[in-house]
Amino acid sequence: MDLELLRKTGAEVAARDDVKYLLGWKQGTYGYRVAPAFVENAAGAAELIFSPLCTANLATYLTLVEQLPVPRGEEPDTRKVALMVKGCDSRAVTQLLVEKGIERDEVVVIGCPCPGVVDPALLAEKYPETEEPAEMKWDGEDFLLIRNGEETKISRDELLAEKCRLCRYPNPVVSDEMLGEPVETWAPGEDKGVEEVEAKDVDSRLEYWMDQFDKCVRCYSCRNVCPLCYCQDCILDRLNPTWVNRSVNFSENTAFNIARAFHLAGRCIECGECERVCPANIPLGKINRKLARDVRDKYGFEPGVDPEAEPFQASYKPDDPEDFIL
Amino acid sequence: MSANYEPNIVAFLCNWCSYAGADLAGTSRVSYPANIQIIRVMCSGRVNPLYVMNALQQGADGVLVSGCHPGDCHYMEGNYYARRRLGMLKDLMEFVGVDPKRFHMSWVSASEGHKWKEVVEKTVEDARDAGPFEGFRRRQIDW
Amino acid sequence: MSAMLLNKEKWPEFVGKLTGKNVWAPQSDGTEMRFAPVGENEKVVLDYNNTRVPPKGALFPQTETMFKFEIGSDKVEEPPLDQEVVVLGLRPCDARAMTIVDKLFKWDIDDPYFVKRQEKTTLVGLACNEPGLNCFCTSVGGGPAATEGLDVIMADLGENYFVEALTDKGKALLDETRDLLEDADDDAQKQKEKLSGEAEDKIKRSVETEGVPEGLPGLWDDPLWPRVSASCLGCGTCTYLCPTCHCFDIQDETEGIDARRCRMWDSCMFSEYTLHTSGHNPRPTRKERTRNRINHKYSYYVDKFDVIACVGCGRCTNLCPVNIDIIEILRQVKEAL
Amino acid sequence: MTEKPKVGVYVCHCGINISSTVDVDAVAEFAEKLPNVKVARTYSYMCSDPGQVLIKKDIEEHGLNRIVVASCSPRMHEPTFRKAIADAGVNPYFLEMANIREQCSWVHEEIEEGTAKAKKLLTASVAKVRLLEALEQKEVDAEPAALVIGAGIAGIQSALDIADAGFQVYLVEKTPSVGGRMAQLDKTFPTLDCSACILTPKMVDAANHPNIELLTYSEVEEVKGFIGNFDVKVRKKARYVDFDKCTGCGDCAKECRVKDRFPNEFDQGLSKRSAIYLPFPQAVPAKFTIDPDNCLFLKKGKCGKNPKCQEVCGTEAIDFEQEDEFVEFRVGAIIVATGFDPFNPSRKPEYGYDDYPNVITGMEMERLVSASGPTEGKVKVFNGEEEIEPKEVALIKCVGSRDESVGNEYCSRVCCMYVAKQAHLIRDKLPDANIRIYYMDVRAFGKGFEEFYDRVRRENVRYIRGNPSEIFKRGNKLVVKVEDTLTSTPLEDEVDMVVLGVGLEPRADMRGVMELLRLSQSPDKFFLEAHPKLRPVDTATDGVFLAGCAQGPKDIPDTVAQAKGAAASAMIPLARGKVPINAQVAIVNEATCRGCAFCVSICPYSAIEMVTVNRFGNEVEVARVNEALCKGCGSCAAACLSDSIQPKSFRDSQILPQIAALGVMK
Repeated sequence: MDLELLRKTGAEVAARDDVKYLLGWKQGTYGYRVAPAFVENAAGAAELIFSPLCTANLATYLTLVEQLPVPRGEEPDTRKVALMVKGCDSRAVTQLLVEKGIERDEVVVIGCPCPGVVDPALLAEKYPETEEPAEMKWDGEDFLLIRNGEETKISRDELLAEKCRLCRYPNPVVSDEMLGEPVETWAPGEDKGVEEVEAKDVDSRLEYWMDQFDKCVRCYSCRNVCPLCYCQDCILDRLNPTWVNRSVNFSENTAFNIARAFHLAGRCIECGECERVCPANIPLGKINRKLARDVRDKYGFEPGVDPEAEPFQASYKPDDPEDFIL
Repeated sequence: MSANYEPNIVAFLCNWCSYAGADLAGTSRVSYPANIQIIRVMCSGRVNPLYVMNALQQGADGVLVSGCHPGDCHYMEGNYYARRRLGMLKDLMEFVGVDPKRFHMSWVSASEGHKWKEVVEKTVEDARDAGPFEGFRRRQIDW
Repeated sequence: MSAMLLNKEKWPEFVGKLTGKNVWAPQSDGTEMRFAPVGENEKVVLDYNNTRVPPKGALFPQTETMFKFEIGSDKVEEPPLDQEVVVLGLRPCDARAMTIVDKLFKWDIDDPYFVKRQEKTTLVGLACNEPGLNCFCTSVGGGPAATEGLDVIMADLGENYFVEALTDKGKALLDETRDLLEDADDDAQKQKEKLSGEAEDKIKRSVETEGVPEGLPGLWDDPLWPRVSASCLGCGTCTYLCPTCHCFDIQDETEGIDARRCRMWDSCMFSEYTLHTSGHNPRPTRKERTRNRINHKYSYYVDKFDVIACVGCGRCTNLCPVNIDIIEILRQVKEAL
Repeated sequence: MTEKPKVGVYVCHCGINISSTVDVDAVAEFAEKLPNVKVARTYSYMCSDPGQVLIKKDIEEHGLNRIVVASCSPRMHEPTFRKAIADAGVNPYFLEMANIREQCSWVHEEIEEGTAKAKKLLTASVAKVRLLEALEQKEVDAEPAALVIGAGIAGIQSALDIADAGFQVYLVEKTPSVGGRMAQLDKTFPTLDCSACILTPKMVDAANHPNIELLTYSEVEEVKGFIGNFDVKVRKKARYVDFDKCTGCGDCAKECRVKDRFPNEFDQGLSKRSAIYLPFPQAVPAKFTIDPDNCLFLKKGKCGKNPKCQEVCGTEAIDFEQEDEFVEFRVGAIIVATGFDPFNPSRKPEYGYDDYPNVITGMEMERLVSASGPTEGKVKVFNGEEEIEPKEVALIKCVGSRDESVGNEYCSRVCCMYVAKQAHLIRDKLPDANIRIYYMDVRAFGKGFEEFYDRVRRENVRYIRGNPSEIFKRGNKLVVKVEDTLTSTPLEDEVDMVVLGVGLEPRADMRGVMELLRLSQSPDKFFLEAHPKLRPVDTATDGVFLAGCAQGPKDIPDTVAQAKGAAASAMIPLARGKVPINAQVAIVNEATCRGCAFCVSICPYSAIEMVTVNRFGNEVEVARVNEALCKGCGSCAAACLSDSIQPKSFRDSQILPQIAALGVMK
């Protein structure tokens, strides 16, 4: 990725009168951290980066940012929000268009063709983090890690995030402007994580997930980070009716996680953010990918690809599978 | 599992076909296991898939959703939506380790009193096979 | 009280002696360490940096049943809370956090749940030899071998653990295991001090707190708040994983006519935390919530209890999904003052 | 906020229907302890007047504001109890019924399990009733017009009655002519009136009535909306003959290049017609139709140099360019009078219908004895070698009726009499023939039926009790193999002709109508009425009524009576000009709606639209329900991720406590 082009484009877009701010990535405060950047003017664009560390899906901010009451006599700020998107992130934008979470003319989408990002946990495990912010680059087929001025070449296979290994849309599916040439797509590998769970018998699967959900602290970061979990008032927070009790225990945690995953059936665009942010390391991606795969294989549907598509959960086909019906 | 374990089944039936079919089973004095409790909804499309999860969490050992045959929905399409949503839910539940025997869906028309009996028998038998649902059953924690 | 040594080979026996009590110790959940009750014959390994979730749950569980009752009757049942608990191997920062939380729970009235649990709990700490990347305990009144809040302090000296009782409760615990311990000599004492000094040197990050408690309220409308909170997801990671955060919610949960009133951790970062029934929210956005979090820790708490409600464990910074870094926020606060 | 719920629970014995399997007293005693329950009582028949009075009195005395009736299915008596509590000043929607009869006492045998289950069902009902909301019954205008589907005698009669009452009627018939099955019959039992003679005047009336728009050779394509306001779309199939220009002279049919080549449906295939045809001489309208499957020009694009019909038509009515047309209109009620199919005896191969030309069906016999039929009323059959006047005639009843092997358990109700009638007609034409009727039972239940049956027997027609097992050929005779069950004698009866008294079956094409109107089938596969006793012409779809054999086999007087009943019912909304709309509609919580419009995509009635609202100065899109269109199915609610759209009386907050109640009580 040409950083100069990125920053130049970013500066142009951020300077536009009809743009409120540009969402991009910037270097974090230490180690491998990358922070979302809210760039409000051309100068701010100087800190933008795009690297294998840019895992965050910025599309979540399109619906996360609060809509405040407009004081009497004032007009609401209707300027556009610009954002940089990887392939997966762009699917979130498309899905939001399908669900009318945003209108197309409310956003400026800057597409970043993405050769795949790293798994940050794996990276930190293999190459311990330093207090100095580190840099990372794509280097041909490999990743190049630069810490404390020292360069380390790391093979792509070693660190590539699972979601990227399985990615089928490395190039943004929606954009107003594309930064650089599209990357060549690759054959998505087998989803071993999902298959491993599927291969277990039903009791072992329950045991596996019991162990996982038992760890859940119900911080709701998985929900909050998800670009498609954007209800103002989540049913899982409600008390009347109570879908899930607030007490934190295996039963309620499981109910919470099932409900969360189910609400994303046919909507999840597999950006993997839920799993990345989980402080309890629950492999949420497996659940979401399992459903996404079933939606794809059994129902021939893929969310976040076609802005004109009927929402999966609000449509049907007369010949939908019904082998499970008595 | 105790030998005289009786599964507790919660069933959601659409008013126009399956509930009427269950009524017909009654009118015809067709006898079937008493383990099943019916909640009447207007259409199988009304059944929020999370009801299934909720029923299991709240003490059901098995759940049944029954609606009109495809094409027969009183509301034209509700059963098609139900089929898609509940099919996905079944996939999800199985993946997290809920025995697929605990959740069934069926099409029972207003004229199928006998089919209703068969569906109930199958549902009860399967839930009996699967045993009491412990899984993520909500229970009073000690303290 | 006198220092002693526990040979590491005797460590399993030491743990075994405590099994009459409910022993909590760091255990791996497969990927991360967390405090959990130790089952019989379970090995306890203290080779860890710190747990993701702090051990505050030992005194302030994430979900606490306050009492059980029956709908439509006067029957109420209170929890016994008579279980003796030993928390093994908690870090000095987390122990210190308990003394900070202690002030709140014993402020106007004593919180019976906290107090009863505290009475029955013995905290056995483990000094840090290898502080974490974002540790800054030394900036907020703690240290890698600080003893505040602990009943026993341990330090890893290689072959042996240095063990020292700090309170009567700690002494009682060591008395029970006296036959496994030997007296520590001066060398051991010196080695322990050396290690803790080295550990302090290894702490790379720090915050400057001088003037912050008094100055923070004056920065109410400072542009730093929207800046540092813009990317916040509004999740509960920073607060749930904070050893000093102590907010809770109270709910009645029912099953038929059986009901229980419980309290569970709550987070000021959640949008509904301050949401009024009317729909009005005095902290309508993540900006106000972030500002509150920092103010509460670094100003209001100081004002009320004369101590910063942050022990510098670094968890919020380590685990924030969007790199909201409390050290960086405090740097900007300081800059703005 | 609504006042605190005070629940009254009423457990019905239903004579011994419930109390024999459910300990009703124990159930009531149990109910008394449930939260918010003030009164719990039992009564022998809750639905009876004293039963209702009991409830009303309690409402008054105890200030009850929620009522649970544990009795039969709500599909049976929900309206009864709604009305009862409304009379006592309680909102009729503050009622919940626990179905402890159809779904409990009638299907379980042990009193322990019946009682335990009744308690659970009741607990769930009490849990829900506390959370119900008061609903308001609203009304919308009804279109003063009706659609009648099918123009046989049932459809014609219904149409005429409604039209005579002054309402517009659209009478839609699939075939080119009205008349239906009755037009094919020769004489009618037991009076022996000529069927055509009594029917044709009505056919003509239907065509000429100023309030009837007759749409023949047409099919209903689409029905949207609801009682009072059905929007109907009808496809008028192309006849390829200009309706206005055709004089019905018939020159075209005579000159058709494929003249008299195709089986004439009206004559049950016993005669042939051309590709351009009039179904039968008295057809209404008397307009010719080109059969596109057989017309050379339509099939191959070529018919000699020029199609002959076109050449000879004096009014230039032939129009090969004609296309299907669509007619759209709105009606307030719909009558389904789509009739039946005669049983196809090919499904009973042992009777050799497909093998022997002298085995014929009752319908074919009707045409054979008809003076206007293919043989001009002469009873003649081809025995495989020659055409003969049969000397030995056997008629077999219950072919395809009361026969589980073909899936029809029901009695077709008309066969006993039409077979008797046909025996009489054969006797008339062949005074010397030996006629016998094989039967299982003789059911001569109608007015004049028994007398007619006696008369036929006196006419030297032998009734032999026995259900033939096989018909085969021996020489030029047919052998009917049967056991005379009165004498236990096996017989091999040699005959010249067999008439199969075929029964009536649901129409093979009924599924289309079912799907259009959301109708159900009863176990016999005919259309299901709303209640077998009390609402025999109504259906589960409000505003849709049944007439004639579409609902089940019946003879002509019963058909006409039911047609008149259906017409009367259909006229209720038309005459009132208003219909109550469903009160249990969906409602949107606009404060939490996120505007995704999933509900809009789902709603089969287009009852939901997105509207822009001002939310504290910001314009946001939210869903809004048109209550007149919403049918309360709740499909929207199940898809709403934020639970912002909920059907009243079936809200999540009302259903989840039901689930909890059923789950907790093991």
